[in-house]
Amino acid sequence: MAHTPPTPPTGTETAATASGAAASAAAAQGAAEVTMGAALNRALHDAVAEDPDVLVYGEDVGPLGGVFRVTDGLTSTFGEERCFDSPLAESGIVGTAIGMAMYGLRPVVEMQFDAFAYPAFEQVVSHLAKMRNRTRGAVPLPVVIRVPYGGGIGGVEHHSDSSEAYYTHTPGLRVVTPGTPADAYSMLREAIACDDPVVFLEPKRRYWSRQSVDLPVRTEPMERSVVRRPGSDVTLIAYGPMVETALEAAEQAAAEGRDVEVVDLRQLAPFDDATVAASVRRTGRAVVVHEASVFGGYGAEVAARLTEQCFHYLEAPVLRVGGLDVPYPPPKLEEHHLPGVDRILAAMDRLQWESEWVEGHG
Amino acid sequence: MAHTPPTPPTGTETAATASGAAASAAAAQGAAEVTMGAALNRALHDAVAEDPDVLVYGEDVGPLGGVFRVTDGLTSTFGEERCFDSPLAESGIVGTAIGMAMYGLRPVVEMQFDAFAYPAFEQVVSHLAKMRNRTRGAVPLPVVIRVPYGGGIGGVEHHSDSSEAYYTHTPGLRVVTPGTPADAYSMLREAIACDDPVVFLEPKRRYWSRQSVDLPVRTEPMERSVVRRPGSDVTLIAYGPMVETALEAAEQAAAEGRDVEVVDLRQLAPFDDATVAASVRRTGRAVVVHEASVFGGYGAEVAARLTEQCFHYLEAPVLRVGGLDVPYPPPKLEEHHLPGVDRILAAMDRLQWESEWVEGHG
Amino acid sequence: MRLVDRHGRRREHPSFTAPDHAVLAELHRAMVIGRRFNQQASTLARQGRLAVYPSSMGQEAAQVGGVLALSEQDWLFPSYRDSVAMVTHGVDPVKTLTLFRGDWHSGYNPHHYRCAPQCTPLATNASHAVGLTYAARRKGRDVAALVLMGDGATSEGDAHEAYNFAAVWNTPVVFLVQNNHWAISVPVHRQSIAPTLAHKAVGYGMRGYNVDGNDAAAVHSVVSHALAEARAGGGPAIVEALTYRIDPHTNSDAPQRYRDSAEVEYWAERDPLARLETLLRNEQIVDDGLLGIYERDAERVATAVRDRMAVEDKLDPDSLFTDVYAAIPPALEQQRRELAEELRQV
Amino acid sequence: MRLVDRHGRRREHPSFTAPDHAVLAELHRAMVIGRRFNQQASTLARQGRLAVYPSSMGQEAAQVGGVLALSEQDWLFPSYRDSVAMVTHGVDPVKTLTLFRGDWHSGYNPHHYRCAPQCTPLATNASHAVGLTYAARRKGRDVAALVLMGDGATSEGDAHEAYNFAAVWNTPVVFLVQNNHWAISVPVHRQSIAPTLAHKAVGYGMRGYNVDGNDAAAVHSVVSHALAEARAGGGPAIVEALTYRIDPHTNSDAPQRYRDSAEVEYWAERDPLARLETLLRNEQIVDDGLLGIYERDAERVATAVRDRMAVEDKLDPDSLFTDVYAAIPPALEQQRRELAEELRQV
Ligand SMILES: Cc1ncc(C[n+]2csc(CCOP(=O)(O)OP(=O)(O)O)c2C)c(N)n1
Ligand SMILES: Cc1ncc(C[n+]2csc(CCOP(=O)(O)OP(=O)(O)O)c2C)c(N)n1
Ligand SMILES: [Mg+2]
Ligand SMILES: [Mg+2]
Repeated sequence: MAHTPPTPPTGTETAATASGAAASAAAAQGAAEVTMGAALNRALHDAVAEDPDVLVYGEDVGPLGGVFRVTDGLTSTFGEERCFDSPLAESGIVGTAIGMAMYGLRPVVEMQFDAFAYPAFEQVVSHLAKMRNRTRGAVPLPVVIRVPYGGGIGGVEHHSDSSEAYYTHTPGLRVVTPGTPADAYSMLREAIACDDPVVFLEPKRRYWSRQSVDLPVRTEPMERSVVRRPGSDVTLIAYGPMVETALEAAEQAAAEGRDVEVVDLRQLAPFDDATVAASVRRTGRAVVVHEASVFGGYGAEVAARLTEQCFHYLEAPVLRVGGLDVPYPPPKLEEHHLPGVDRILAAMDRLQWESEWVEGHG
Repeated sequence: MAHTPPTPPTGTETAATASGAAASAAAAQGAAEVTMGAALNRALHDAVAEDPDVLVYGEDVGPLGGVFRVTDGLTSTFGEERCFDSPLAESGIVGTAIGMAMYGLRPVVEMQFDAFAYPAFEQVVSHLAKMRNRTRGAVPLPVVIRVPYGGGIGGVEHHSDSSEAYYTHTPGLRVVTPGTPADAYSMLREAIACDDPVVFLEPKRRYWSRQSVDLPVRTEPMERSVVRRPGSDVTLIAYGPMVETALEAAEQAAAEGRDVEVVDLRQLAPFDDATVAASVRRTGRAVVVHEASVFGGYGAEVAARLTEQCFHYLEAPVLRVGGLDVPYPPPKLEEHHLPGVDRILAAMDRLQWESEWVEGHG
Repeated sequence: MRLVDRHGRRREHPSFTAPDHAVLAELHRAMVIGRRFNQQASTLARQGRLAVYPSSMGQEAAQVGGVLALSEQDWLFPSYRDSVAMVTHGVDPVKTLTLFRGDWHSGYNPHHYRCAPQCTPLATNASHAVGLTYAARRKGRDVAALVLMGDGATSEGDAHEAYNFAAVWNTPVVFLVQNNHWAISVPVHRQSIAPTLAHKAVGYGMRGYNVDGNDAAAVHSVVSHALAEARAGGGPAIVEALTYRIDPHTNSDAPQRYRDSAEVEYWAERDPLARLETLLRNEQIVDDGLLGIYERDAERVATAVRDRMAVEDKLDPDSLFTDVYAAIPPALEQQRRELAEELRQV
Repeated sequence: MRLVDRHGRRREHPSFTAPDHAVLAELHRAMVIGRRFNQQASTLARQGRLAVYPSSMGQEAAQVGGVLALSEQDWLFPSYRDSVAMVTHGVDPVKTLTLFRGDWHSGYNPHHYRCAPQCTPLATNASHAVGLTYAARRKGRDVAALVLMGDGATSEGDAHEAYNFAAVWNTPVVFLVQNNHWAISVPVHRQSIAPTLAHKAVGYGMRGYNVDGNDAAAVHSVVSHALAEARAGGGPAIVEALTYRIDPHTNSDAPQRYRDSAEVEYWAERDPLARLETLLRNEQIVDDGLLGIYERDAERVATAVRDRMAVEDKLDPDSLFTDVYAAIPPALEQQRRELAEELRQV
């Protein structure tokens, strides 16, 4: 019953190391096993090294290296000037990043946990997302806001929110989230190089997920969704922390004779319709999965637009699997909230494979 | 081209009177024409008069009576104790309201305009929505946050946001919005009496809409959606400012021989599935309309859940009509952003009335 | 702190001296233009040519005094109330009004004028100024910034965070708080019970100054001093300029609901233009001729604004789509096509 | 402000006197229990019986001194770091740990203990205290509140807004800032360059006090004074208690990355328990016998916590649904049924 997270849960922070300075070194010697945390760390190192305008700041990102160690080694390698701790105030952090970007820097700021980005909500929605448009393109804001997000690490209240729906509904922001270490590296580099503001959601429970990959690596452009696993019976749409879960579910379904295609959305907004719609037109069935509460969640947008675009290809409604419509539970109950393989398989089972029940249609 | 709002637009505030102390008097003499602003004003008067624990505060709600005059006359009638101006800080306003509610008061606070509620986002999401659950019911928070929302009044930037999607995705909050003066009165009374925190979205462009109604009035319970206009061909789902627009569209469609049912959602979260699903099962077609940007908007939830619940009754995908996926435009361009009758009619036309094009299905 | 009293007489101060004659004349000229601009814009609002106008009538000294203290390379971070400051700073007066006209959210290229977009969400641009000056220093440029904010705005959490970041990072920012006694209908004594708003500086380890905001010479002198200190590494500062909003909050406000006309009269007697004019005349720094020229300059600005505002700009709905992102994403491109289609059908 | 120096000697102060013997003894007893509780909880965290524990080792005087100054009817608004304060305030020690155990977000009925839920989002409960005391006054009850916050938390906009609301509304709240020198890995000199955090009070027209936070007598004396003033209508206050977090931020922190062990040693020599014990012994307020009883009381608390924590509470997943709203809405009721079904199938 008691949930065992990959590392000690972080009540009021400072979790175990997700990266470690060793990552860069290891990666240098050919395809090594790299964790997502290490890949992100390497991306920051490389971005700071390559572009003098890139700087990293926030709460505890300096000597500590971040509570997940994603910024590990930046201060010691590049100095205080390039990576440092700011006063503890998220609105101030985003506000100053906006000002820096107005003058040509490319700040990468960290919100320590998802719920602690909320104090900056006004800056994000009313300025960060709107400045370029407000000034007819004269003031782009190349700011990256890194947000470790989602649950599954046994964190106490406020440490496990999935806040993507708040950001994806805000025009002017790019919202991206990697599902693999390679994407973590590549997408973070791209986000930092991007002239739009990017909310970079890091699936914190996957900081310790490993992949064999040579860094630096460039994967598909972040605005493209990718098919992570081809399949013909049903399209399973996931992103961030759920990519791994979706792939597991697909494996298990395969064992039961169902051929599941898994699409990893990667950039949640703006949306890449082409990839996922093509998949659904092929399979005729779709399930979208995320950790966030289902009601008003990002999955609603995916389901609604796929239905608009693929209605006559659909054998069944696009189903959503997600968190319950309750506040994020305490550690010992989070397993009941988070969608797992079983819930995904159950949803796929509900996709009206026997189409005897078709009353009222046509 | 230049948009003429019902009153002088409020750049940086203080719009013309939406209510007026006269409202209460007028209503007392039998079914009078009442504006939505006056109905809200009367609801506040009656609530304050009836329950000594109710109090109203915020920015400019005192002697000025609010920039839309919705709190007009409260301070002069009931004294400073019951309606007063606080320091200018939205997070502090919501935070203190939480504290008051913890000790048995029923505060009704005003966020002057939608975008100016964002500074309070953390208090709303991380405390207001969660306190009852956090304390296993020991600390309910009967707080009402009144938010004049939406556009169409020629307001400059930050004065016309539709922020419902941010709140409806947050479990623990009730989110309601009236579409008529009678509902405005009744739902505000209900919201104030409710033991759950309520985000009460007031469609500011409808403050001046009139209805002949005797106040006080009790309409259907706020958690019920209502059919505002029966029809058999298609269900048009609207709320808040779009109810009037939807009814207009239905009238116009009727002239063209299409029988449109209009459902007014009223309480956006938690959702009343029964009413709207029953309507869609009857009509087989649905369009949901709101002012907010379509992407990740509340309409996505409505479309997704209706599709889940009524898939085999649907002749066409549930379509969404809403604002563009851009930051809210300046006054002179807002007409292009806001969904109007034409855009609704066009969407209804796309609902595959000739069902010759049905390839790939069944 | 006051250098010129309301009768136009000089006052001695132990640490501040009034600007020289040329600057005094320039302050007056800018106020004359600013006053005229306020009147013209209010008229345009009454005529419905502006959607809204928040006049700074009565606050011209605070705005002009602050802005003229800036150096060539410095940035201004104005709020909605600060058109006069912007015009003084060199922003095209018509572009200052773009926001209020409802044509676009901001009418100018901020880099061109070293002037951030006018800020509506209170206190939120203060941290932008901190970030911008931080970035400039990193790039080796000597750039300071002047943030304009109201008394009401100081209650917001964002003000606090910006003050603190500026102090801790030692960025050259001066926060000029125009305490005009009202935040719409809320009097300043409901915002704060501190002795002055300048006292807030203490909590950040900053310097705080309280100055007669209707004394352009004093404002100029204090802000110049604060800017000089700040750029020398002495840290940011809060300057509270005590002034008064003579006009309604905006043209659609109803001030009779919340304040006495006697209060307005009291402050009208302390008019910033009158007192500086008296001093300038008494000391023969300006004469009728020069004052006439100022008036004509002001009239020219007003006329140009009026004329240019008489022409409705053709606004292209397509501009809704072009600058949301660096490149228009495919889904938005589709909405763009759909709107173009809609418009063709009309 | 200090009344007992680190060697346990009394210090005179012009305006504050040390609490009487009974209170001094009680302060010590509470610290002994608090210290033991900190140790026990840290052990439980190491054993994996708690998901996390933020220890306040070294800060016992600040917490105990503050809480024991409260009257019967007053409320406490603690943060995650304030278990010792809560236990001293009377909250069941095991319920104090519910949050950290991961069983539920809060383990107790706030009304029962006049103690708000432990607050994690920094500085956000400060305004709750302002609202609560405001409401109590309206209801004719003499209720004051003590808000506990850290040095880091003072940088948040929410701290500013709460301070200001309290001052303007004149609500009886004392904001006790435990300046333990660190906000996780960030030293206080990166949070603020003000001479002290108590200086922040000036900007709100409040009283500010700086006190040796490792001197329980001084903390008690200052907080008592501030509470008395506040309830008499003299306004709220900020009390900064200078102390030090001896343990890591939480059990999963790595303090060697950001601070010197020499610093920890420096502060260990200023231990709050040792100094009060010396004074109590020297002045024969307590003897070995009484100290032994304190130790046994502390041990009894620790044992009870250990024993009760050894039993895994049976948590009912159904509780996820029951208190989200006053009544379970139909759509949520359906999710509830679905989860029950899922669990039946397992
Ligand atoms: C965050 C935020 N909350 C509320 C408002 C609405 N509002 C606009 S102006 C104003 C009063 C501002 O007063 P002050 O800061 O003194 O500036 P002044 O208007 O007097 O120049 C208010 C409440 C806003 N613009 N932003
Ligand atoms: C709004 C918010 N931002 C960030 C955090 C993450 N966080 C938790 S504790 C902490 C440091 C707090 O330091 P301080 O206020 O000094 O309290 P202490 O932990 O020293 O008792 C941080 C950054 C948080 N809990 N809330
Ligand atoms: Mg003002
Ligand atoms: Mg601390």
